Amino acid sequence: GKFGEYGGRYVPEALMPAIEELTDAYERYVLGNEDGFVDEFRRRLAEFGGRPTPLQRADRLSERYGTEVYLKREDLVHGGAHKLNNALGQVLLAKYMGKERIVAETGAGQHGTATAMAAAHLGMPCEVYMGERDINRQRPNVFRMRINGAAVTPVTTGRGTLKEAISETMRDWASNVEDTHYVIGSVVGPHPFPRMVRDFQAVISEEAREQIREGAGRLPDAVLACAGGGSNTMGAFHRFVPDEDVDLYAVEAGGSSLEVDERTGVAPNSASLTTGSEGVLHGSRTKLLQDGHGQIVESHSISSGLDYAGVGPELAHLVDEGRVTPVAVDDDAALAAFHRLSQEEGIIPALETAHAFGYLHEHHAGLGGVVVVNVSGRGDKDLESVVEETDARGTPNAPDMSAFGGGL
Amino acid sequence: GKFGEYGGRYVPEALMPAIEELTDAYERYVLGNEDGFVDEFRRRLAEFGGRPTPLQRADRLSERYGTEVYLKREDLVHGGAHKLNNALGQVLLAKYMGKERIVAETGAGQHGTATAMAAAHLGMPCEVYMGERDINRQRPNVFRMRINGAAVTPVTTGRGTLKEAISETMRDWASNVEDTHYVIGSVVGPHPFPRMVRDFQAVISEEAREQIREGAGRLPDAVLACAGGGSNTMGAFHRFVPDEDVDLYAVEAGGSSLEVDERTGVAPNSASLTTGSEGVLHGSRTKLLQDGHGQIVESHSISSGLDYAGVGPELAHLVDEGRVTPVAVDDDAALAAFHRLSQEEGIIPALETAHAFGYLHEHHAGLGGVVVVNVSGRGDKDLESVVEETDARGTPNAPDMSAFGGGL
Amino acid sequence: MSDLSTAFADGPAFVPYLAVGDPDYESSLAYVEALERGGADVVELGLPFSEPIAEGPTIQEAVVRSLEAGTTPDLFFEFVGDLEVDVPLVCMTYYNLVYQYGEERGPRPFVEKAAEVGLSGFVVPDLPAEEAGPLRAACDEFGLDLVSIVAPTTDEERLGKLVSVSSGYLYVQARLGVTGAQSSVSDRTAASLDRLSDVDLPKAVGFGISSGEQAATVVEAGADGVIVGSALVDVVGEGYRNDDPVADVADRLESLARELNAGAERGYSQRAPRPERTSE
Amino acid sequence: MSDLSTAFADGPAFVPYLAVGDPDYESSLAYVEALERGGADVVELGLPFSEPIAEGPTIQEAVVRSLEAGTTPDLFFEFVGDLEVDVPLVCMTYYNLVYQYGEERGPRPFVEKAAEVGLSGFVVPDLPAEEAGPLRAACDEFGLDLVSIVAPTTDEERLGKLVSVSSGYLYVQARLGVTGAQSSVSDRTAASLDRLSDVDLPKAVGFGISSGEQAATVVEAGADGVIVGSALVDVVGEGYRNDDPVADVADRLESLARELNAGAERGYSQRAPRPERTSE
Repeated sequence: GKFGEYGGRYVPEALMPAIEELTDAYERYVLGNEDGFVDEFRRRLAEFGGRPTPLQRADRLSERYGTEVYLKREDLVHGGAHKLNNALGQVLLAKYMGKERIVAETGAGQHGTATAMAAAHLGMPCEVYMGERDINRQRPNVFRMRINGAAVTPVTTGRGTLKEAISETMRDWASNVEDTHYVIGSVVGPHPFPRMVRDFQAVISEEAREQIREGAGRLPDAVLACAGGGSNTMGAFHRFVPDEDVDLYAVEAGGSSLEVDERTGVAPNSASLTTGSEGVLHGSRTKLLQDGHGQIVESHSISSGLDYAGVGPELAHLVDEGRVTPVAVDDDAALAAFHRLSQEEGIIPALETAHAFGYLHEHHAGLGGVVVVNVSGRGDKDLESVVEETDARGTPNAPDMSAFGGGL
Repeated sequence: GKFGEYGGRYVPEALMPAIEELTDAYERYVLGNEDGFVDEFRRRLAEFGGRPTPLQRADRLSERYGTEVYLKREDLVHGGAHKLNNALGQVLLAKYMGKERIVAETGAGQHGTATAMAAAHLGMPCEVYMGERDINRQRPNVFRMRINGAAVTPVTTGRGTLKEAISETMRDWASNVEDTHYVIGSVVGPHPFPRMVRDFQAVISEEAREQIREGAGRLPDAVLACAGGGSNTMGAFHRFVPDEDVDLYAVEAGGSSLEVDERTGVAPNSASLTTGSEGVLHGSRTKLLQDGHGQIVESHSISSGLDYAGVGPELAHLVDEGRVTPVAVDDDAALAAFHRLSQEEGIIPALETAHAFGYLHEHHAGLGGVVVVNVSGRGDKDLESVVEETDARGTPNAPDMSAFGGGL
Repeated sequence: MSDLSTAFADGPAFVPYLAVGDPDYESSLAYVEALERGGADVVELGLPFSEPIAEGPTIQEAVVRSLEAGTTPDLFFEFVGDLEVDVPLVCMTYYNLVYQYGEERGPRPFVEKAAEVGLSGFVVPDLPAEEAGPLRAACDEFGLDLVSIVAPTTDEERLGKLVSVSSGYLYVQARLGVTGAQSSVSDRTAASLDRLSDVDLPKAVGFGISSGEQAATVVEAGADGVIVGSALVDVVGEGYRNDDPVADVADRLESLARELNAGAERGYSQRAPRPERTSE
Repeated sequence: MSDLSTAFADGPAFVPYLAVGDPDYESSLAYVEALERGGADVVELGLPFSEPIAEGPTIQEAVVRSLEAGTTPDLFFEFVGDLEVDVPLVCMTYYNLVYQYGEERGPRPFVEKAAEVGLSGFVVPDLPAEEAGPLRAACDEFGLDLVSIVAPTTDEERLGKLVSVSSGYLYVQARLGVTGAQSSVSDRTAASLDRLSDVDLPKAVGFGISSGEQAATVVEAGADGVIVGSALVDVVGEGYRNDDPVADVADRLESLARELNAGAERGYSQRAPRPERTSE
């Protein structure tokens, strides 16, 4: 359960038996395809989830940047993001394990909606914990979860974002561990979660690697993916890791600045790979945003889904090994990239995803001739924030929204 | 350009040359694959649009109804509805024709967003006309169109819904016909639109027919699709029309009642196939909701996308021929079906689509052993209306949304 | 020669348009009669349809006013009977109203009734030549004219089709777009008229003419008549909004009609002798 | 025998918990000293961590109050030095704070400092046996105890692992879930204690004990001690919210401690002689 010195299982003893049970189930069903688990998972991912997703050449961006830009269209997965790959896998696994209830945390609400959808699809009761601040930022996703029949429980501790939601979900799990499975939403948490979530998400790079060889006739020079917890990142990277000539860029949320304010305990960014240090959070040893004492600081990003102080341990390890290059894109550049992709390619990306395109915009010259960008999700959930933030920042390439004022 | 006695080209002379030019282009590019148009269209539909969409067995509905229910997942098409099939085809055709500008009307906003996406994708300026009332009912779609770089022009005449938006777009087209293509959003309007839009949408039944033979081992006993203008309906039916043992059900919006109020000129429904009479509207002879004098009445539906007083002429013809069975589902039943599909299958359908499931719920016993329902679009755009209407009607199977009051 | 062609025989024809029943039946009677006093040679009477796709905002508003006042096809025919004017009258409406009228399907009952009340012809903006057969046949049966609209985009081939189903006069659309007053005459008008010089029907130009000067320009360029709608409907609309006495509005209509008519006459007198085409 | 084991030698141990620095440094000193007066045999001192995943709402709020008051690991150690109590003290915190302390990576500097200020051991709720190696080694080096938590879900195999890295006492979690006062004792407590009867370490039961009666029940069922956190933290929290004088709050703490301690003693005296297992 380790990636170099990262990973492990730093959780209360009460959860350890469940984690051992899960590890056993992971090894038997996911790795060993016992009872045809993997076959059923793949079939449901195709029929319910809409896989495979296309790899699309971005004609207008390719022309703009003078490089072949390909888009891996995870925004087309049912629910609007790559999150279903994992949520469906875990809910199905919980069913194979005989669990009777699902809990999940959510930040932007994408994992929560994916889990609620998967739970409805498979007939499992589901409760989702979501920070109160995120509930206000991503209200349509709250409605979607409720409409899918999930309970949504607001988390009021701390700043009310993803970090607090994870802690609260762990508490629920510790209380109900015998019949409940915790569907963690990213490649974080105690082993086997980082590895298992990666395996469920690896379908992204498995498809993309085949598709780019067919489309461009060769492997790409670079793969770009935004990184919060890192599930779309690891999903997009995993099958390319052995291809040493393929550069892998994990694009983090640079927020408003890469400096941490020690006094207030706030990092105005979510760039744990770029600026973080080693520590233990939410079950694993990884790179974190923490102060000098080891207290986790409040992260920040214009995008709720990247707004997290930790990151998957495998990514931390790949960064230390030099295999993955961590980079950061700030709020303004992400917002400009959001509008650019929307106007030039007709794809409204999630604000998370927009960070990857912000990096492409600023550094395309150094990325080589064939670049794959993972479009991790669609931006419908972000419309309200985007309209507000665009207005507040005077984003230069944004359309005039004033005629339709008054919010959504 | 006729379907029996329906169809034709009832438009101002100023538009006729453009319609003749379009007919020529339709015949050469779409029917004749000149310059590889069809190949490029299919490629873009796959890579940009996300086709093919799956045909998914609905496990829980199948169990509930004791019949094999299959879902054709057009909600997974880029943009969230089948609308892109047609919008992408027409914008690409406009490019092949050397047009420099796109106009479109929109009701629920799904066709407008699809057209805005296709226009951004292909680098064409785009203006969308939308009734003021619909703008208020479907605000997120307005933002999406603007974010994709389209101009959205409110139409304030009449009741401000789809009928008025079509009229206004025809006026724009009449003014700018030389460099502008009007991307009509359904199988309505003057020839060649009803036939051309059907051909672009026929990919739905083309795929579904193959998929059901593979999945169920045989053709279905029935295909259900909601019908407003009728584009998803014709798309879902077209390839099954020659299969005489396959029953085709066009499910219209029954609104609050099937009676027309002659005095106020209002039909509290949009069931033109079920209750309408022959007439001429928006360029073609078809079945209409009209009063005794031939004035078009205001239609009504809980779903903006079905809220139209006309219907495609080919559907009118197929109904007269007895090949298609028109049925109606009222607002309440559609809303209940919306919640049922969301909770039991993890798919939040468009309110339009929910009508088809409302019919399935009430009449599943008479539909045979294998039923295909076209999931024409996803319901993200409808969340706000659904929350309001659910509350106002006290829909019995709806989740409690009160904890998250205050709208989106 | 039909009533309508006759109206063009004696110098340029002034052809005003008003929507019947705008803003109410009685006022509308007074307004049409004022147009005749102002010099109308033909009057186009609009029968309002709920989806007027060829009309700009001015006439759309008139349609709404008229429909709200309760105008129906039967009231329209009654109106024609009640009118005390002595010029030919043309019904301008959309095809669905023509098609739906009466028990029998198709345009025949509508044309029969029109003939009975003394109408001279029809303009149906959403009925191109291709779909005009049944209406043309009914017009022939009852001796009425079917006026076709020629657009700037109409090519030679389409023109032939159009002329073959047309009678009375040709409605020459001065520019692309929908009805509505404009401050200047489109450059395309002269070109359109030139293209039509061989057609053996009077050419009345419409779409955008709002002043005597514009009327003069159009007639000078070769038009046999001018059609004016929105500029007159504007007078009705303003009077309605200001709640002006009907007589005052009628006076204003008469006076604007007089100016337009005079403009047309002036244009005719300024017309250069046409070069003989055969000399080239 | 370590300090901690000794505390269990002489009848049932009463082990209260408070978060250091809640609601401020000085008050907190007074409160811990009150617990000793109330009969504490060991005190668990919470060093607040920003992500207290094993704590219920009561202790979460205490953590927030303490962090807002500026509590740091260094202040925590200073606090231990300033405390005038004569019972063994255990540091309860999360692993990241242990891991980050000092220049050198890993738990050693934290343990060294803890030994220096006179702490007797640690409870680290997010450190299962599998990850406890480095901390266990440092504890051995500096002669401190590492107290492990045994959960209701802990099976025989895990129990073996746990016991192998534990010293001082076992923290027996009375029920699943997070910390927090409950009105009744979980049925699983007796079963848990029974499973542990062969383990050669004192068994202190925690999670949910809030009254003398509950303490009695638990001890009667075989516990060697009772751990009480949230019920005491509630007293601090209520005093803070009501802005009560520190001395009053300290008195209330002392009195509740006395009740809990008395309950434990009572339970001990009511304990039935254990049946010999071998007789079955």
